[in-house]
Amino acid sequence: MPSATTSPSALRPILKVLVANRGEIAVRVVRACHELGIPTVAVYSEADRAALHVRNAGEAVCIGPAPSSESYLRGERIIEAALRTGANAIHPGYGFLSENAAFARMVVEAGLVWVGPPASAIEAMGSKTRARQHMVAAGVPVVPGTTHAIETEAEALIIAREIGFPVMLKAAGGGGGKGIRKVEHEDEFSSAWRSTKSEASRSFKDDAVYLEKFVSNPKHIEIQVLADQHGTCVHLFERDCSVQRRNQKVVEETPCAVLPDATRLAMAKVAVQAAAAVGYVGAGTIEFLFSQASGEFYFLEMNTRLQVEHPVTEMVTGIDLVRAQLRIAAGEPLWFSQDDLRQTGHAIEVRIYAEDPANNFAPAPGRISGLREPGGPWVRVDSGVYAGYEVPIHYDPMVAKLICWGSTREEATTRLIRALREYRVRGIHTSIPFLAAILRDPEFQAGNYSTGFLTPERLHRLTQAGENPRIATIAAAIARFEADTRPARASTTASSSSAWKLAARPGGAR
Amino acid sequence: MPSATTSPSALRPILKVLVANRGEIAVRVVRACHELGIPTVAVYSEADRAALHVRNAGEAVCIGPAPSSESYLRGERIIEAALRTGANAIHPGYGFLSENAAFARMVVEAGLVWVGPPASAIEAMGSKTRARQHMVAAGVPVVPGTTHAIETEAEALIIAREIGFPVMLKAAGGGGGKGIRKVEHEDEFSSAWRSTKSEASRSFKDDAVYLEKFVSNPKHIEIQVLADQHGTCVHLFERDCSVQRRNQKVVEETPCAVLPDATRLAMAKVAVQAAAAVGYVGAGTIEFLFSQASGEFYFLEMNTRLQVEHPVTEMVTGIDLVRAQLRIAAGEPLWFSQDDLRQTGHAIEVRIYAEDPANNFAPAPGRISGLREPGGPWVRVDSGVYAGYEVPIHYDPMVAKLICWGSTREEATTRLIRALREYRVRGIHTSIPFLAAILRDPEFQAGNYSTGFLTPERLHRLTQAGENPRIATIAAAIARFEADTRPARASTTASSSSAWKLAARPGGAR
Amino acid sequence: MKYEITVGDITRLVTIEREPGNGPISHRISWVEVSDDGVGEEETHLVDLLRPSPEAFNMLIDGESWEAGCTPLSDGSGGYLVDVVGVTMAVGVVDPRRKALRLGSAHAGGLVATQMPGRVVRVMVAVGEAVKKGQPLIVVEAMKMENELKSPIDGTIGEIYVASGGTVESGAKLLRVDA
Amino acid sequence: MKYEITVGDITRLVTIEREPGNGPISHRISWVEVSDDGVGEEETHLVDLLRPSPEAFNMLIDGESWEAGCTPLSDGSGGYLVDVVGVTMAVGVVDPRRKALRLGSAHAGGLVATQMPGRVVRVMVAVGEAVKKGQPLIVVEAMKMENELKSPIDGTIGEIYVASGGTVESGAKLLRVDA
Repeated sequence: MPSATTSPSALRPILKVLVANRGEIAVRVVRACHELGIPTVAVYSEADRAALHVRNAGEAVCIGPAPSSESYLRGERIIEAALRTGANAIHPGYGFLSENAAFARMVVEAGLVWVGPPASAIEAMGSKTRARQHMVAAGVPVVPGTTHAIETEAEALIIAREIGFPVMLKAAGGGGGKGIRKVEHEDEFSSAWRSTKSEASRSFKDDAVYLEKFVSNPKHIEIQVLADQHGTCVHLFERDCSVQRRNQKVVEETPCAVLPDATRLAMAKVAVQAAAAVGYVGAGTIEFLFSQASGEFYFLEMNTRLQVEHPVTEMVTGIDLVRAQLRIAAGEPLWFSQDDLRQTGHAIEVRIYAEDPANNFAPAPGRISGLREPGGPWVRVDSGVYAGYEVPIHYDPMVAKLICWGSTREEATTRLIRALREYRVRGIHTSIPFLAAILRDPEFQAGNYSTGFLTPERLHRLTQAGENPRIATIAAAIARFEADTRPARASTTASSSSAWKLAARPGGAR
Repeated sequence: MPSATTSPSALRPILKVLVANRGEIAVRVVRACHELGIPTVAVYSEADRAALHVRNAGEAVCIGPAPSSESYLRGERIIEAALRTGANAIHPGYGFLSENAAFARMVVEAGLVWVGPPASAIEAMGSKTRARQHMVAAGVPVVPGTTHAIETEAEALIIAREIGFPVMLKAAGGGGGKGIRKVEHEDEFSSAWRSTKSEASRSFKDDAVYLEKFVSNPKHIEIQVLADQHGTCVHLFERDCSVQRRNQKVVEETPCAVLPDATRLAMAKVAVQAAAAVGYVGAGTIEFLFSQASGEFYFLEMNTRLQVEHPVTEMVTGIDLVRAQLRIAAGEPLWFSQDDLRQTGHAIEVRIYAEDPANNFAPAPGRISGLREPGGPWVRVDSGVYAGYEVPIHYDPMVAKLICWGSTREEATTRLIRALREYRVRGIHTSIPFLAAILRDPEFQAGNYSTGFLTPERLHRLTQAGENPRIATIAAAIARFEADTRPARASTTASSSSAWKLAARPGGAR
Repeated sequence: MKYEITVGDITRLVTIEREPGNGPISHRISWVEVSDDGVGEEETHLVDLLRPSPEAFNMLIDGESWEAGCTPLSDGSGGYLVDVVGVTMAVGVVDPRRKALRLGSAHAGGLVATQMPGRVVRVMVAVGEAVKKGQPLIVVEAMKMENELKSPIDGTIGEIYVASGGTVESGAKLLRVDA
Repeated sequence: MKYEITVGDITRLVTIEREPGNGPISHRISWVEVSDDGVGEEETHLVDLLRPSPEAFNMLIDGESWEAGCTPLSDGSGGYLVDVVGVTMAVGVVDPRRKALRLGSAHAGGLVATQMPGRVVRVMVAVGEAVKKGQPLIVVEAMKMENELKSPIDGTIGEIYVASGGTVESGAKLLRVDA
């Protein structure tokens, strides 16, 4: 079996990159390639002809119908498209096939460069139980619990009693916040066991379940690493991703406001150890739970790909992670050392979703009738949409990410609030007001929030904020009135009220 | 006469800021205020109701007809608008009244905070001859020549002979690249003298002219300074603004690629000296000529305001200069020291004008029929326009600034080229292709270009580049064909070709 | 013109007129709030309107600069999806004359409609089947999330307008429960 | 349809058709280049068109993704201001049938028009005045820059369409010089 790094010492120039993804991350990768002077090929489903990544890439190939299972998850079609267009490398982005070891292997076997870690590293970290075994062997602290899947409910209950309730039941093949269940008391155990098993079987086609101690009110802290094909691995410090809803990250920032320097260093050291233990290459992330109460941290899992929240690390370190992925995949040794890396200032990212926070976060696909993205200093928009774009029903509802940098955490926060105030996504509901409310929350501003930050009460409060019925009434009244009294016409220029008035008079149009 | 810094030690909170400007800089200032939680008031001429700064500000006051002389230059109306709306501070931006000492004085006398240097400092630097006298007294190196206006042509000719040709004739009251004439030989002297005199009299209402030695092929290097009301002054390193056309800056970058560290430090020290010599407060810039041949540098002039190119300094130092101006104006002492400041990475700015480079840079006002601004990592857009906006004929043709940061100069350059490639300003001509051609020029990429970079030959070459007649032919053919064969209708969604085809069939529209 | 405008639980009776003359003011708007407690104080606003694009309403309201986006609601009710400083609200706009007309012909049954476009995953009932209020009837999926729609009343399934696997637009009727 | 399309000094005789069938290709375009040396080789391109907005033409041309903006030229000639990767070009588009029609009625005099909107600063001649080719006739200002327009021919001022101080649109006729 050929390894993903067949000839680690030889440079292998990347001539053209096929981006096996869609949305903002495909746009992000296309941008990095163009900055390196590398031509790009987009792939798209039949529902995505109008997607931004197709507009931005140099070439585009349709790979199948709308459902991901018939397009973005079809590895063989993607490889065929690369071979046909002369692309000699594939960047998988995140999600879809990015953590699929079989696909990584197919890419390499087709003679293409895989912009990602070796298939063996993906496999080592792909199963949560196997990852725990690797980490224990490498001396990395893991949450107390089992390192193997548990066979029977009875056995599981015995272990749960030993560890002590509450415990977490987790699907070994899970990820993305799915296949996880907290069990508070022994009398809930039986039903939780069965539903976790069945969800694991349904979602991951693998009903293996293991057990961990529940760490109360932890922070979710993760360490970004970069490893080249020549055995050098560095870390790029931490990200605090503790603002979560349904185990999905909502706001990410770096540095963590309350992490002691010694813990940061210890965590980073362990992360580099963990990556080395599986022969990691490229950009990866080691996730930890950090208990503010005890000061201890535990390995949670490793994401063997680029993360959604990679921009905040870029903003404080000055390292372009996608450019780094491409250079590493081409065989270049890392061009900086650990000592060259610094955290400068503070960066925060928010994820903008097409969803209605005031209506229990119901998905809100539809046509974006108008769009104005914020600009100015230290405001970064990684967007996958544009004015006139119809957000499709088939895929993840994230439409864009907004990232702000500031010389201090307070500066980054106030800048992000300003940028959200400028951001106009019209015609659909978005999470923008919810995100602005989080940033204004005193407990968020204090920085010591845990993954329990979004309690039902706070969620309710933060999703109901910010309406301005008075202005909405005036705008709707004018819109209706103009539609009822004016002949329909396309706007040809920014029309001021005086132009309106002239137009209303006979022969008065200029 | 009250000083602009009546009580230097007392904090004077800024409650609401009136922005006495338009275009991108007014938008920039509004953003900084909103990040500080300070409400804003825009002022606008009758031609500017639709301008972006009016849309972005919290309140807006019309101050007169389109010509600047009847609106943006009417100090008394601006002060009246501030008093009426309860603004207690005025930020002048750049241009217009920003370097008008009389206006600065009026603002302070009206009891308002002037976000700028004391009127006395503006006056000291406002006349080029007076500035030269101040600088000579402060031990700052100036270009050899006179420090006073010269009375007669005969006297001037004697001095010119002493200094040696070529010499520069300069209007004492000049600025912005106007009122400057190079005299190569003695036989051109008489006509140059008379035309400089008459231009000075016409443009600056002051026919005083002085004389400087011509420094051949210099770089234009400037040092950014920040001074608080408590006697502390720091510099924020240099900017290289040597890419100029008709004495107007086109591309600005920092650091300068070829400036020796020792010279950078010497220049910065002299800049702080120069600012101190005139009791400077706020953000200011000392411009120098730097001779690569001799390694010497000379004071050119001081701009007693924010500069167009301030963003590149912000990107490499992390200091928000507009935020700093506001905090300094409120009486805060500087919250960092010289030792805290570092240049990190590299930043380049290009100025995007509504003009036609291929047609001798003819101004190109008109309606922007479509606009897509670039995004992604380390791309900053400071724009004054939006899709549908009609660029007016009355004001400066700059529509936006594009700034990119990179960890190296090469990374910043390639990123900027990528961002320019993404930038779509439709319906008018812009300088975008010219700017991209400059960035691709090998001599620009070498970094040691001088103010003579844009020779007529290079200008010709760089303004004719990049056309793609094949794609333009296809697009125009489709546009004409669709207009000739389809019933006119407003687009309601991104329409793919298959939707078009359905629409073409009877009853086929979905 | 007069409109009844509803934002959340606030309903206002609004009068809007175009402002005559050559000044910057384009519209004059006044309203009273109506509630179970009766009618509130009247308030009036003068607006200088600019439409930078068809969906964008930039308004200088008594000197303050506000911007709202107004996109017609897909249910054809005449209302708008309005966004103000990032917050998007469904705003009901009813012409009182038309309202009187509509009430006369309104259907009394329990219509079940979808608030979002998506794909019908499962129809769990058949025409003629008796259902209880709150009983799950149909599942619509959008963006990888399944949404279960429940019966608004006790009754019998009168009609089913969609089939499993079909896609539906926002506001589409799915089925009707007869009381 | 057939069009004569001119970009810079290149003129092409273009044939464009809508592509039948249900595939992604929407248009088939072929052309020959015409010059004083005769007619060049024919080339053909297949295009999958998407219009994300009325002025934006996103085209997959033989698999390559290109985007151009097309805004009708203000002179009403049927041509477009086309931008491709930031470069904006005036592209002439002529329907050969209409061209024949137009040539018959074209005016032979020396018309002076402005290429940009602006304000007329000075009119330096009067009707009936004799002028030389290259003589400055009128000054138009836009964006703080003055632009002097010169006589295209030797002749006499036939008519002046504008007055000092007036504003003019792009493409507006300013005056006519008769030979």
